[in-house]
Amino acid sequence: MVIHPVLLIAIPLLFAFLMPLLKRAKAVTIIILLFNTLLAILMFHNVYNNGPLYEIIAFSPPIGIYLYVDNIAALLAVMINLLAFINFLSVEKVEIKFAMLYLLAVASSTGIVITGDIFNMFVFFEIAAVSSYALVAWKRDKEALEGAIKYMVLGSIASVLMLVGIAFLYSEFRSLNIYDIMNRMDEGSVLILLSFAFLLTGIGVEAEIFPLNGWVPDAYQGAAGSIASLLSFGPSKAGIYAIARLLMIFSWQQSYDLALSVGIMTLLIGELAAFRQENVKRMLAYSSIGQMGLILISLSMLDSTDYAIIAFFFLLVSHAASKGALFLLSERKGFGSNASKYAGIVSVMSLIGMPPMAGFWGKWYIIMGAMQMEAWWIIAAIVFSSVVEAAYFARYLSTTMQEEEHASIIAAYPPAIMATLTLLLGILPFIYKIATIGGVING
Amino acid sequence: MSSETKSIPYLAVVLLLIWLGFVYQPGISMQSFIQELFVGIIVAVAVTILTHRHFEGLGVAYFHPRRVAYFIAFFFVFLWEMVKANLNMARIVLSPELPIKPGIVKVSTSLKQPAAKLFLGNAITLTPGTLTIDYDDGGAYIHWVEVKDEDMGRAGEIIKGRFERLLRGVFS
Amino acid sequence: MIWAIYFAIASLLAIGIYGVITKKNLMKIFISISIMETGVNLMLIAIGYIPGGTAPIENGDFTTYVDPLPQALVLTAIVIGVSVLALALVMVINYYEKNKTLEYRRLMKW
Amino acid sequence: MIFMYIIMGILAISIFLGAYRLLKGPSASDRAVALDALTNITTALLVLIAYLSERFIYLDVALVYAILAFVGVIAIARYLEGGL
Amino acid sequence: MIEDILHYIGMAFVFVGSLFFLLGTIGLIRMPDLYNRMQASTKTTTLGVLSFLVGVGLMELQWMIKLLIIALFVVLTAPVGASALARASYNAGIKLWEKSVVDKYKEREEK
Amino acid sequence: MRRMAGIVLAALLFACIMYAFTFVKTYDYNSSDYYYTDPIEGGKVNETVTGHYIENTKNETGAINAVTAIVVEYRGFDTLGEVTVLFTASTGVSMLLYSLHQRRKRREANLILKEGSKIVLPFILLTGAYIFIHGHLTPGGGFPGGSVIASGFLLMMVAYPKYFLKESRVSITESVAGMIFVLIGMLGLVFASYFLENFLSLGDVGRLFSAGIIPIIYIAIGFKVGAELSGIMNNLKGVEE
Amino acid sequence: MVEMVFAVLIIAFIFTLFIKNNRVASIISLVVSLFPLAAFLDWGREFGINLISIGFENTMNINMAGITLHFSISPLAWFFGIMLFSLIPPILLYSYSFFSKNDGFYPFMILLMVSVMGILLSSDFLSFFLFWELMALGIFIMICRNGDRKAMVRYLSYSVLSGVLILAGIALLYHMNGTLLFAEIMLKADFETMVAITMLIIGFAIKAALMPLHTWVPPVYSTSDEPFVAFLSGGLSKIGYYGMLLLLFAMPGARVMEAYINSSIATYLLAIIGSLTAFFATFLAIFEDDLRKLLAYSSIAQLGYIAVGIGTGSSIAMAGALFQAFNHAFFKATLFLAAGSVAYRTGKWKISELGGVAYKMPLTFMAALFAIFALAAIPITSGFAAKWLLYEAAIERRYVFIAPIMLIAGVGAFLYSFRILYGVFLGENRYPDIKEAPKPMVAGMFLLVMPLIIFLIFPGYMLDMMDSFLSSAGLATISHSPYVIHTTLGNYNTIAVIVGMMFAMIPAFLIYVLRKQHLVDFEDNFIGGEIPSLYEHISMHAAHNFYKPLKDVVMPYLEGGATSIYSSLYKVVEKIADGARKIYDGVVQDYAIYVMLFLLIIAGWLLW
Ligand code: NA
Ligand code: NA
Repeated sequence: MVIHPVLLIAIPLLFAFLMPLLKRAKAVTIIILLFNTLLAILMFHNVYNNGPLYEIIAFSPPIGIYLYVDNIAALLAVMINLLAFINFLSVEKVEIKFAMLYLLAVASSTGIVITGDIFNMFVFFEIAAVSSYALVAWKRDKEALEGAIKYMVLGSIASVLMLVGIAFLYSEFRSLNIYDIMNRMDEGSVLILLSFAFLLTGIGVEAEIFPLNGWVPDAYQGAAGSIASLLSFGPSKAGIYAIARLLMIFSWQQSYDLALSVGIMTLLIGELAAFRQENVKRMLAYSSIGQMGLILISLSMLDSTDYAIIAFFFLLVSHAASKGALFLLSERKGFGSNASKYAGIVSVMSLIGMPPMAGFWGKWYIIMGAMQMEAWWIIAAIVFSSVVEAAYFARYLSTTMQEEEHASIIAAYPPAIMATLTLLLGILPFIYKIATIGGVING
Repeated sequence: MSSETKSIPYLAVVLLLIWLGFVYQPGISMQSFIQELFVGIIVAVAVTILTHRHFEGLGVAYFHPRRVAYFIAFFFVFLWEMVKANLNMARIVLSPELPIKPGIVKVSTSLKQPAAKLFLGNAITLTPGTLTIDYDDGGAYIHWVEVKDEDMGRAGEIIKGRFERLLRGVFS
Repeated sequence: MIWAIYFAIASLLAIGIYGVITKKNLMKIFISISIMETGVNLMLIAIGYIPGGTAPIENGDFTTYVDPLPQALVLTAIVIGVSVLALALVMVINYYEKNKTLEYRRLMKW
Repeated sequence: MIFMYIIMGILAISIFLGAYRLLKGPSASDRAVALDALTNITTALLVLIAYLSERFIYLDVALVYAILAFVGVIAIARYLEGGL
Repeated sequence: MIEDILHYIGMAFVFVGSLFFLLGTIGLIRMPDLYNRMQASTKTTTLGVLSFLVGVGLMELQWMIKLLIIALFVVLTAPVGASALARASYNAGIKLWEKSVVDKYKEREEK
Repeated sequence: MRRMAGIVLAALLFACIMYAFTFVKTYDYNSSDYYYTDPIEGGKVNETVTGHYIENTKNETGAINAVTAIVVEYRGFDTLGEVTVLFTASTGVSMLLYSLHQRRKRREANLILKEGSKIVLPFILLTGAYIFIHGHLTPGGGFPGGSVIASGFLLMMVAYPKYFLKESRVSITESVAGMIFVLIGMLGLVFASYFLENFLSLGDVGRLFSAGIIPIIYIAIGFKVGAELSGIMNNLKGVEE
Repeated sequence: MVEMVFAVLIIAFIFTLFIKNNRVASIISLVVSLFPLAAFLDWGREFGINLISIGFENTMNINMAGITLHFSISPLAWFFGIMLFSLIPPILLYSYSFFSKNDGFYPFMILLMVSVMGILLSSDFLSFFLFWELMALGIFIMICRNGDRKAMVRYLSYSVLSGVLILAGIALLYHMNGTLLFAEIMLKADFETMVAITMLIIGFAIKAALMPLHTWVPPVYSTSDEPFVAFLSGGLSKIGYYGMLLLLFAMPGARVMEAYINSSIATYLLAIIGSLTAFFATFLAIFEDDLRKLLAYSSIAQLGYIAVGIGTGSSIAMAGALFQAFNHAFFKATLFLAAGSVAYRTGKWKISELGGVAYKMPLTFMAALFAIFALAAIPITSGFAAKWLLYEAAIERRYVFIAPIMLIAGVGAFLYSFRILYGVFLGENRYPDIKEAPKPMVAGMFLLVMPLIIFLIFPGYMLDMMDSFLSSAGLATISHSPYVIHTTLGNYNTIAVIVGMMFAMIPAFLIYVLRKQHLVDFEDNFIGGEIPSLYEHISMHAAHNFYKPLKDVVMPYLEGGATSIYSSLYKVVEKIADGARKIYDGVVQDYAIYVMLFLLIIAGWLLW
């Protein structure tokens, strides 16, 4: 069966354009997201069995643009669309414009992940950013506006920096295709080094890495729960994947060292900032920053150990699903129903890294990798941050467990489904197979 | 069908002519021209449909040779006045003592149609030394670099010159 | 000549970032960002410039064209910049409605 | 060719003078007036560039520029008098 | 032959046009108040554009039609812009030069 | 303090950019330094990307304007994204202004402006249409064309305090134009093999009816951009009472 | 068959999640809890103890693509399995009356059973860790049920610290050995192994509540449900020691370890820490007014003895440690359940508010009395046998520091036991209207007392149960008959001890019979010349400020203990955290500055 990854982007765009005519925003969006999820799963199946998938758009690369889907990209596409689908179920009153922006954010996040062209990636970043700005401001109150404006200022600076990076890169290679550039990359000339710096800074803002993430707490605090959730599994994850691609292009030891130190800083500062935070969404936002640091650490080990990619996958997926659930829950003061309690505890446990949730495998493989690299400070940082994480999440659970604010069924179940996903990712056998790119892990 | 409504086809025709002016380019082939003409008709009609309602009430009537003749006369008179006045302005600007005596005067007009008022006002504006600021029911307020007369009637004579008469011919 | 343009580019970027950092008025911040965007668009054009080249529109006589790709990119970048600016404007209007000021103030406490 | 340099020189001086008023003001209206004058000069400059590069199609640029400049000046004017 | 003559006439037009620009911008600097500056600049530069466009059209005859269209547009819009700007400035509170002799518009405002 | 930081950082950025420019090499698109490698097949190819555009635009896309060919064909996907950014912003604008009911008094314009804009409007719209219809032949295209059209409506909105566009019409235009863009892309998938591939005949290069899907897409973009920008302005102006 | 037990438990877990009725859930879980017990009893034949014969398989492998989890029974696991799984049915029986509705207690008890069984059966580190953390999760959810912030925060922080340390230790061992199977890991006496072992032991010590890692215990024990605390204190806390024993004595390379143990200060350190834990926790217990916190400190103290045994490392010590573990499991569970019964009827936890409960709840009192005797190691109980072995081991090794400290702690245990006995059950009869606890609760408590009695009379059976572990660990077994334990320092003869100590029962009996004479005047209730103030006059209670003079002497030294060290550490972390939080000052211009700084710094660094 022929899979066209481009449909993952084209279909949501088409229906986002058509939404004002179709009117039935909720039904249409749900159907599209479901369709996309299924398509992504098929695509993953295809990629898994037959190797990376190329889709040429209009002209073969690097003359034209193409989409390049490997294992992880396919998985991310599945993740983004599936979570977007589940998350959307929790939105009770869907306005047409909301649905449009939502679809655009999802499609562009998918686009960032699967495109093989650096400028095309930039364009998708802009769609993701602009739709996120609008979505963050959705509540239209003071907090929402402030968050959105901060996001917007930093996002716009980021896009300028990204473009400067692309310009330098282009002037050096006269090509925009990521894999063409990668093939021709050798020693870093001044322009290439600067291009890396600019691209990393630009994408880093979207990927929420320290110290580029000033917008994160405010935007997450201002946004509605479902939007914060979307941001945490959509654009930000696509951003961190873009950084992974960046490290693949500029794969010098220097870049990995940089990623490692930035990752550790992000981890520690995010967790510490969350530690003293009373506002739930803000705390979750800081915690997201910390998790992003962890993911970045896993990326920094890509070159040194086979575990890194597995750790990356698990951390990414587990954080996406569990943080999504927690942001949805953050709309209410307390858990109220059992489903929500379950969702809350499972998600928190996954973030802290307790087995059998998916988050555990992330920490497991990252520690394994660190051992292999004999990088003790990574382990020290993880130990410290885990304890801090546990402390504030326990505090969080202790307040939310007590409050009995009941939600409608629509709002109660999506987080539970996400939590189940986290759990299933941790315990279902086939997941390991997917994640294990090379060889048997356990003796 | 009022005379106003009759002007609608003329709008389309004028637009088509402008279109042809746009698409004409050095060495254009016949086939290309036919294609352009075809598309031009569509565009002109579409734009006319979109904008004709703004033309109703403007006072632009259909093309009568007399009106066209008046318009051409107006145009050349206007050009002449413009060049003349510009030279005058050059004199003022370049003379060291800056011989000006500015002020805002009011000028009445017998023109009724908005389009006629517009053309009058524009003509006045474009002839340097005078600048139409506003219209009200009684007439136009004009900023004048060298106020030669503050009286409404006499100032009007100086400023409007031959424009008003010619425009009355165009818009009658 | 090209160095004058380079100078302009670097200046635009520097002025823009200076504005973002020092201005308190939100509108000015976004205008500063627009200035940066202008700088980077100019940069793309400058990088695509080939001495003696003209617009890459075929007309038979010329043999040297400038690099068309950056121009296409700039087109995209301009539209994106305009879009973001429009949205920013609306945000600022909303901000003004809510806070009755254009001065950026920190509202959220930590 | 010398002729063209002269023309360009005159235009440059004009633009310089206009820019001076644009920057100096003192009122917003002064700046708007300076801008209006500058757009006229720029339109001419675009036509000149088209002529110098012998590209007929560049004239479209001047056309579009003239339109956008006009609308821009009107918008500024209306903003100044509180008509927006 | 005729083309050459037209070419030189065109050059003259272009030259005159650019002189008008210069004139206009000098007026912009020299004139004492906004309204007088407008008098000097807007319209002189408009005439400058017209002259310039016609001049280029004479130098490159095949371009004439499009240039005339542009010129038509400029002629139509420049006074509108000037008028709008003048009134806006007046409404925005820009005073006439203190040596102005009369202000009928103000009297109308006071009515 | 912040001012100091601003100066220092701006100066450093300036220095950084200027330093970078000293390394920018003059580009020669025939030089083998810039020969690309095929990302799918692998291996070096004996041409540069730019060289390919310059050499083949006409026979591959039917467009004279290489920029247009890149914008609509070679990198049409970017353009779809670009249109989407604008669309997203316009959606965001209308969403955010939905709650703001500005009923402040606006000063009427003078007669000259009012009547003048009525007369200029058709001319501007015509120009806009000309620009986006001839995108493959001239430096114009969907974006400038659309902007010109929007500027026409902006003129009316500015001249008349009570002039509003009908929200529904704007939105339908946007939707249909966007749909056409995506559907043409998909038809490429159906009738040829790639998304956005030119599945129509290229025709006689240089004529209006040539370059296959390029003018169609550019017209769609023109409408879309025009509608979106007009819609943004309409929304910025306030809500129709 | 192992699969079946797991399957039954998991099905029961899911099933009980959805049952609201307490009694049904209780019965289901009670029945289900017999399965693992039966399995463990059955596996006794592997180690020479034929109790029942069903024929359970005792190995299992779970294959998940790329990863295999290995399970099999080992002598050590068997011992702990018998101990833990015989605790559970009585506790569940008790719960039948204790709870009024099923709001999560039963399913998570079953989940804890799953995790315990998984931990005990796992024979590779991955499965060990998975189930270890499942246990941590189960405990956390149990704590969540009551939602006490302090308990949750402390428990989860410690638990995660423990988990991550263990994880790191495992990863290090894996890194050095290339395998996770217990049977294939060779422990070497090199630096990295020591680091790994240290990390693992710290991780285990947190669960075992060794000082100074014990501070999570008091809030957790004092705020959770009694049946759960009974299992937590009696059962789950031993899993930490299971881990230590597994690591130090049950892995290949244990010879190396043994040599290491005999020479190095590291394990001696464990013994010292254990004895200090016993010492300090005992004092904390003496002065504690909250019954549950008293029991919590008591647990910490008693668990310290086990650490002494492991740290000492000789076979007698090991036997003593295991014996102590077994005893503690049952008497502490009984005490928590008894405390639960008292609170069930009176609603009070403060010793100063309780008194005379024994008169209306004689059966509860009987059970508690026996448990208290075991706790205080009064020689007529099995508790004495265990401690005797430990003293002997310490003396044999000439641990001149540890032995006296343990003795002092033993006296201390007697002191706080007396407070429970006197303050709660005897003394002024403050609750004349209460009834005896419901029958299932009483039955549960008595079932828990049973093993204490059995091993009082037949300590040899206990040693039988340990023999295979001791020999598999390369330690000499201890020669014994059912009644007599032969050691180098002498013989321990139960019959003689019991007969001899029968006389000690007489005073206790007298206290009970002559209770009315014990309604003392408050003037009589001071020791050491402390003059009670006028306020104390009003609410004077026989057990109020019982050991005040002692407290005044000791407390100043205790106050600078672990808790305050942690709280100052916590303050430091808080300061740093505030610093981190201040980076996000909410000013967008500052954020822009950060972005530019980042850009320029990395650009500079890259270009350098
Ligand atoms: Na103008
Ligand atoms: Na174009």
